[in-house]
Amino acid sequence: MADLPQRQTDIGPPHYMQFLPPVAQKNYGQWKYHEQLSGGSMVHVAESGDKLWTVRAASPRLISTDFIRGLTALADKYCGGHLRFTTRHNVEFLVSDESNLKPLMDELKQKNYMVGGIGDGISNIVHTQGWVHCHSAATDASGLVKVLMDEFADYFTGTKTLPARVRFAVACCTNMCGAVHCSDIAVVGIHRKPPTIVHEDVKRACEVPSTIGSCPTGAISPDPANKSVKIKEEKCMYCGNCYSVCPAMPISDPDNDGVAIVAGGKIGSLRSNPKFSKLVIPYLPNNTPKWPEVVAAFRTILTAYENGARKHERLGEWIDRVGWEKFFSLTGLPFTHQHIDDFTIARETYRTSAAFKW
Amino acid sequence: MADLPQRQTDIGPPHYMQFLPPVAQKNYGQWKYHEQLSGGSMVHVAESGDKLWTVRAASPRLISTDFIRGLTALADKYCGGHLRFTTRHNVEFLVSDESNLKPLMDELKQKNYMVGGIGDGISNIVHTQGWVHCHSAATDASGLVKVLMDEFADYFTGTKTLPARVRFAVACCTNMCGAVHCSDIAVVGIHRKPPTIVHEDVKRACEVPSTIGSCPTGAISPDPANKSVKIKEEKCMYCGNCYSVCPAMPISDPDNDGVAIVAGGKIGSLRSNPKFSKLVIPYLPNNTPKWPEVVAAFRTILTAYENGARKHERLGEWIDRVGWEKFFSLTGLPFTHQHIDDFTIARETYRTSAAFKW
Amino acid sequence: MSQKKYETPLLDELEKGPFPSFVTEIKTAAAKNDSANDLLGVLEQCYRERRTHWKHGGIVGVRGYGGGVIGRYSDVPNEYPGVAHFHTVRINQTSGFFYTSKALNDICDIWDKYGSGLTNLHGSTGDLVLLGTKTDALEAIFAETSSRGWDLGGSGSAMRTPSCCVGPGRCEWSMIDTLDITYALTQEFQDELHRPAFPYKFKIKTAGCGVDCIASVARADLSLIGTWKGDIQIDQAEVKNYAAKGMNIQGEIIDMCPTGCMSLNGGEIAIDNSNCSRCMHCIAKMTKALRPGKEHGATIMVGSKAPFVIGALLSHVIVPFMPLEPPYDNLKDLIRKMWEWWDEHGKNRERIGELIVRRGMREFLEFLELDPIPQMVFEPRRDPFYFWTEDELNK
Amino acid sequence: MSQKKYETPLLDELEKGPFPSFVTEIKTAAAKNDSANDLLGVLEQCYRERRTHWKHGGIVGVRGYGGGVIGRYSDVPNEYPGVAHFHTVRINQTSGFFYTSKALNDICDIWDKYGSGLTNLHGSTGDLVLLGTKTDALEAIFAETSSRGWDLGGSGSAMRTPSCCVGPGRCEWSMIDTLDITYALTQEFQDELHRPAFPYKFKIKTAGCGVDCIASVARADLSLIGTWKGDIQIDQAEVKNYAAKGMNIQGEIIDMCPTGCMSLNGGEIAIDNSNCSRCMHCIAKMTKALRPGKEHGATIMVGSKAPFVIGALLSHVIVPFMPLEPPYDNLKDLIRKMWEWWDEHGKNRERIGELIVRRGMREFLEFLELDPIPQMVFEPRRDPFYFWTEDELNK
Ligand code: SRM
Ligand code: SRM
Ligand code: SRM
Ligand code: SRM
Ligand code: SF4
Ligand code: SF4
Ligand code: SF4
Ligand code: SF4
Ligand code: SF4
Ligand code: SF4
Ligand code: SF4
Ligand code: SF4
Repeated sequence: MADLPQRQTDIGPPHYMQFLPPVAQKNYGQWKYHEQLSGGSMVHVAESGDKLWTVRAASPRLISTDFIRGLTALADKYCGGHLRFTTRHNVEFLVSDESNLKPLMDELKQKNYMVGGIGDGISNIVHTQGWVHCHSAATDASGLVKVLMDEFADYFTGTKTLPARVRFAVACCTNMCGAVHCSDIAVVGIHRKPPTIVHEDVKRACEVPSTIGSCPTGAISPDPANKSVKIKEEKCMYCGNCYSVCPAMPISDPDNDGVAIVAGGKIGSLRSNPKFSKLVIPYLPNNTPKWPEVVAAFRTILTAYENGARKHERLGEWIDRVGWEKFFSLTGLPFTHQHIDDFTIARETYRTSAAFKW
Repeated sequence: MADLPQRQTDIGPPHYMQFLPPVAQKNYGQWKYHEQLSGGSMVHVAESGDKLWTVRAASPRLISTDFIRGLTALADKYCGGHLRFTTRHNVEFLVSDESNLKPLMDELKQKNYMVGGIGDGISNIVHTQGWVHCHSAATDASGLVKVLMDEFADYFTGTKTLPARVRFAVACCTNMCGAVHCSDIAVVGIHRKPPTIVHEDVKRACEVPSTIGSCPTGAISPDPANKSVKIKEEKCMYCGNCYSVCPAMPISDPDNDGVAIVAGGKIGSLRSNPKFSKLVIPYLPNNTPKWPEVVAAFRTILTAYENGARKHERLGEWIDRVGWEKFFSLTGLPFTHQHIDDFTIARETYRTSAAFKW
Repeated sequence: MSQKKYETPLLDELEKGPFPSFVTEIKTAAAKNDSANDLLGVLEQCYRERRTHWKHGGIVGVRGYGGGVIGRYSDVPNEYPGVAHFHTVRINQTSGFFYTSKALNDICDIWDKYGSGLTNLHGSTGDLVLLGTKTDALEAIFAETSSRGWDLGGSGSAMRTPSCCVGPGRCEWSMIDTLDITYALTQEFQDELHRPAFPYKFKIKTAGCGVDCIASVARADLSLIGTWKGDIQIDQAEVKNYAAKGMNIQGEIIDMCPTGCMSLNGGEIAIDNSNCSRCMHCIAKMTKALRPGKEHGATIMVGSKAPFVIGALLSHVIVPFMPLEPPYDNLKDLIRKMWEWWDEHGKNRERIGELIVRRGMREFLEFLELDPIPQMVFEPRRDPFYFWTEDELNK
Repeated sequence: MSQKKYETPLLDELEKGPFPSFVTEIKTAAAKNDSANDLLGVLEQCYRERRTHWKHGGIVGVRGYGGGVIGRYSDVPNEYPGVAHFHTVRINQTSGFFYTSKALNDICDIWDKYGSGLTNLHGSTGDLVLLGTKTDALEAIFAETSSRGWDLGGSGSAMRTPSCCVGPGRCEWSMIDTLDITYALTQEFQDELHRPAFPYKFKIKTAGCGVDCIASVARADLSLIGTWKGDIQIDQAEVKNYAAKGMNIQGEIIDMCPTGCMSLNGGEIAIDNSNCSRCMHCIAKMTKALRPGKEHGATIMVGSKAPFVIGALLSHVIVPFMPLEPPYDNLKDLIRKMWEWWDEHGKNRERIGELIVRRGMREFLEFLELDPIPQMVFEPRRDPFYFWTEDELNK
């Protein structure tokens, strides 16, 4: 490796300013308003009157260098080489010259890019590694994203709209790298059996105190005889956190792993405070490659929302307005023991009021 | 005691029906509506058209047999001997004959009874024993009730009204026998120093495991040397529960005992769910006999409510609408570390939103 | 009776002002009773020193009962011998606190004879509290009262004296017979009331509707709250009357309906009953125009209590709707089962609400054979951590 | 290159449909890269068996750094030797994810040479993720990227790569310079980013306004959210334009304002700014007519994270308003102090939000020398259990 260039350390990322299109550099922080032009395009207008057009297209996030080169070629052709990615993994072409807008969109269409993701619909899905790269995964992420985005493509492209944004997320285990906990509708991979303990490996590979400390329910205790740990199985709710900390406690079990669906979360402070997502379906199987049950569940929830919500009302706001009891009756989703919280703030979820709907 | 009548056991209370006025027996469960006639009188009208008038008067609850005989004499004179007490310790004269209504009210007035407590004002105060009868008391109850009801008498009699009912309560220690935890405004007696441990007495009088178990913060541990317990003082928040369980741990300290003021609770399900009261003033001294600081604090809170609330809006509903940050600025009450929860559900009270008022 | 004469400058301040004075009451009793007189003395001292002068109660009571009397001793018995013992006797009040003059006078007579002449009408659990007597008077008091048809209330780790709102006795909204339910439960569970055998206290309060004038949702281990099924009954003529009399129906009623299920069209109220949460606001404010639907029953809630040890709790729904007709066997069975579970798992001084929080609702519901339904919670759990049984996995 | 040819009937299903296919991407990379090809193989097996085939990562990295690379090994290395090692390299993305074609093409060239040719744009923390390489390629990748001006992002118990919304780069509502703050903090804390020395990870996300397009409030130990003081600026002519274009201003804006502080009078909007909570709803929906007030700064919030161990947390307010101007010393000092407290008290694998919950907000605020104010909580505590210091008692 003698021909390698001189490494540098602690330089941090390159300065952002050089990547902004000139019009954005000039009007930096001086934007006045924007207008949505279509499901996948918008224009931002500066105080100066200057304009910057954005065309957004879907990316599966897990992309090849060829895919990237395809994007940069388009950026070179229409955007002076300027493009960005969004916080939801979409790509945005930053167009400074209006005359490039239509040709860009035409070429995107012709090349089968999926243009959209702007406005009140369904944008790309925040997600995670899954079976592509993570040892912890109870499900795959990319596959779920693919089947969900296919199903709801019309809401991405703008062919159909919704009362407000509906944000999906997927996390392949309860570590929740895909920010499921505040999403309108989301999937999270779960296990349903306690881990097995490979005692010889615990001895070798695991630090006993942090393994014990990792268990949210205190199910793990030392097993001095084996120089290992033991699990009180009736206290284990299969979260897999011990496995994160101690590789000698594998928990994966294809027949019982699967996903849960949560819903009703949001992030922004508009109208109502940020909200956690809540459990709506405790388990659906990993029915690969297309998770039809998951797709159907999303459809059910989305349809109920679409029919019930007022304009600008996020999914969780709609549910809060009509009540969770109504959500379950409108969607027909079964309510089970798993729905009733028994974790740290459980009692705050108990219905301490006689006012509820039948 | 040979001349005592034959005792009976497990007979339970006398049957209620015999105590109801005949018109209430006849129209039992067949009431149609009621009308408030004044701050202290109302009429209930049955489906049959029959009417039952009620005149309500204040009682200090801690009353002598002579006081009771005074009431029964009036009931005999105007109500065929029928009277009742309310869940807030007021007395109600149950008038079946309209012609008795005015004479009764006149006589009550002439005898200086305080008639009122009906409608949107301040009714009597749910309260407790205090120094009159309880070993646990960090303050007195009857005295606080007296000075508060004197101060707000006009809101009892109906001379003044409020946007909605405002319910006061007083509890002389954190056992909270006076149901402070869901009151519009309430007082609760508190300590501010850890208990002392009288080791010899612990040995004799206390069960160590339940003493340890009584501590909400886990501050107590065994002290085997002394056959007693010890307290980790920095974990003690002076609740006195250990003293309830173990008399050998006295906690009373006149210079540091006093009261806290809580507000914003409610019980009924009307409009909004039942709500807990929240801490608004962490400490006021036991400035006997008149607790002027407490009275002033109630006045401050009540005035802010009166000025700010909409009709039918309870104090806690008003606060929830304007926000607690606004409550503190409107009342000018200081906000301290004590206000920020650090107990079991603390984190649910943290403001997890950037939307708040300056 | 030659009494010590106490100067009470501090307490005297509390005889001024419009509200009837407890000090005056103590003085009234003191005029004929040494105990009451010594109470005055010790109370003045308490006000002076800003601290209590009572000691922890010892266990005192009447033969065959484990509760009903709160033992209380002074820590300065030599100075105030009249309150050296100063126990309270809890008399089980009547349902809805209805009395006749005769009944109360009887009790006054007994109490003047054997006690301090001071009472609380009522204790905050609901008992008729006779305040201050000596250990050796207890049997006499019990004989006198019980022979006249009265019994003791609860104390200690027992069922406590149940209480209720005025209900059908005088209220148009009562959808259950609060007075009768309270009476029936009290009678049914006499043993549980009088002989403490539970992990801790157990309180029952019954409210005829969600207005909850007995504070059941906040102060009872078992809260029974009347409610209805079916449509709210509307008398449109009366709606118009309210408007004619100046009520701002839109602002006061429609806009304050928490579910937004009401509307006002041409002066008439329309209600989307499927979205009504039966909060009672509109009915309470327009009693002549609106009445609950016709099918009546109760929402059964459990677990409220004061803050110790894990923080105050409100009761939560476990049965959204239970028809309640005499002899209330459905309710009694449910209560017995609750107790069975609590008895088995509850630690000493652990209320049932705390036990449910500790062990989770699932076990409790399964024991009661109640299916989980969304009405039991405000919202489902947030964190995806939960249990599965072998059964659930295999199906 | 003579590759093993994998049959992927299950994955092939995921090449159908309108959304771009990650399977197609893997296949594209596989055409020229053995690792990508073996990834295809093992992934098909995962889909067949419905389980992962990765093992816990060992510690791998580049010289002098403690993070930035996630080690990953296959549990079936013999069948898929190309993914026996399959580490990811986290490249610190640019502020706001702005790139030029040239910059990205450079990275692609390097990655084609040393890695699988597969990437994630971006990881959900924000890094530009290069997906799949071998241990012995790491130094080369680092030399190639760093010499071109790129650096690694964070992993392990370190500050993680900060990220932000597009902010002033393209958004009219950004009240802080999200891009610059993110850049400045990343530069300032290079050591904390590259050499894990904290109890656990620490994430920073900066949003220009309460809309929070970077999900800062939910996914960052430190959430910086732009906001304003002063009155919302109203352009009444534009208000009328919105109405003219058919917007139902009353229903969509006024009635949806959570504080009820807006009104519409004669087609003009009036706002009682003292009651506005700056939620951003009206401004976002009427961008031409309404603009934030003129004094800008950030609300500083701490503590959000995923569910382990005590349940998911959202960030909570600790400084309601902090002006943020370069060089951001006020913010940097605050961050350092936070870390100091967390370092001192945090257990292994305890996030700062969990530590605050465990030890209570008081200690944290006192350490930061922040006075308690009501804006820090939704509501004050309910149970009257709290501490006093000697100081407080004596005054
Ligand atoms: C590009 C992006 C920022 C970035 O730095 O990458 C962005 C850009 C804009 N957002 Fe956003 N938001 C972006 C992620 C988010 C997120 C974060 C997320 O989804 O994880 C949120 C929070 C969602 C939540 O609350 O759960 C978000 C909630 C909003 C909202 C609030 C919607 C609501 O009413 O609740 C607005 C305001 C609106 O549209 O009225 C908004 C508005 C906007 C505006 C109009 C701001 C502006 O004036 O430029 C931008 C274009 C809107 C659009 O996409 O329709 N953006 N926006 C992100 C695009 C992601 C994507 O590819 O879809
Ligand atoms: C007599 C009593 C029941 C009893 O069995 O003793 C009673 C009786 C009535 N209540 Fe009550 N309430 C009584 C305690 C309560 C309580 C319990 C408490 O205060 O601890 C509450 C719950 C308070 C709370 O939510 O914190 C209570 C909340 C109400 C309300 C709801 C007010 C609201 O809008 O939030 C109404 C309905 C109304 O007035 O619109 C109501 C209405 C009524 C009506 C009108 C019911 C009726 O049609 O007969 C009765 C006369 C009203 C009045 O006093 O103005 N009553 N009422 C209690 C009188 C106590 C007293 O002496 O003041
Ligand atoms: C007399 C009464 C207060 C009053 O002046 O009205 C009262 C008085 C006492 N209560 Fe109470 N409680 C009384 C109603 C309540 C209530 C209100 C209610 O029942 O609606 C509560 C709150 C609701 C609840 O049960 O949680 C209440 C919660 C407590 C507690 C806390 C229990 C808990 O689980 O947190 C204790 C402590 C204990 O049990 O050791 C307690 C203990 C006590 C003791 C026995 C003191 C002790 O620690 O041993 C007090 C005896 C005082 C005395 O010397 O007379 N008292 N107690 C009330 C009973 C009268 C009656 O029978 O009608
Ligand atoms: C790559 C990435 C997912 C993705 O596909 O985008 C990821 C991948 C992993 N995360 Fe994550 N996390 C990623 C963003 C997140 C996020 C989201 C965020 O940062 O906004 C979260 C939730 C927010 C949070 O921090 O709480 C997240 C919460 C976790 C947790 C739980 C931490 C906790 O305190 O509860 C773990 C467990 C751990 O730290 O051991 C974890 C652990 C992991 C590990 C290292 C697995 C492990 O247990 O060792 C994963 C490595 C997968 C792999 O082989 O590549 N990851 N992780 C994201 C980082 C890419 C990047 O640098 O841009
Ligand atoms: S969510 Fe779990 S399985 Fe998925 S990438 Fe994160 S740690 Fe791995
Ligand atoms: S899987 Fe979760 S609950 Fe079960 S033992 Fe491991 S850490 Fe504990
Ligand atoms: S609140 Fe405390 S001091 Fe007052 S009566 Fe109850 S136990 Fe005694
Ligand atoms: S006073 Fe309360 S906190 Fe202090 S030791 Fe006793 S029980 Fe524990
Ligand atoms: S709770 Fe309901 S039924 Fe009972 S008195 Fe109050 S309003 Fe009437
Ligand atoms: S009872 Fe309550 S929810 Fe039902 S219509 Fe009336 S106000 Fe609305
Ligand atoms: S968070 Fe606010 S400033 Fe940042 S992109 Fe979103 S709307 Fe614009
Ligand atoms: S920012 Fe929110 S609170 Fe303020 S006026 Fe607009 S909608 Fe109302």
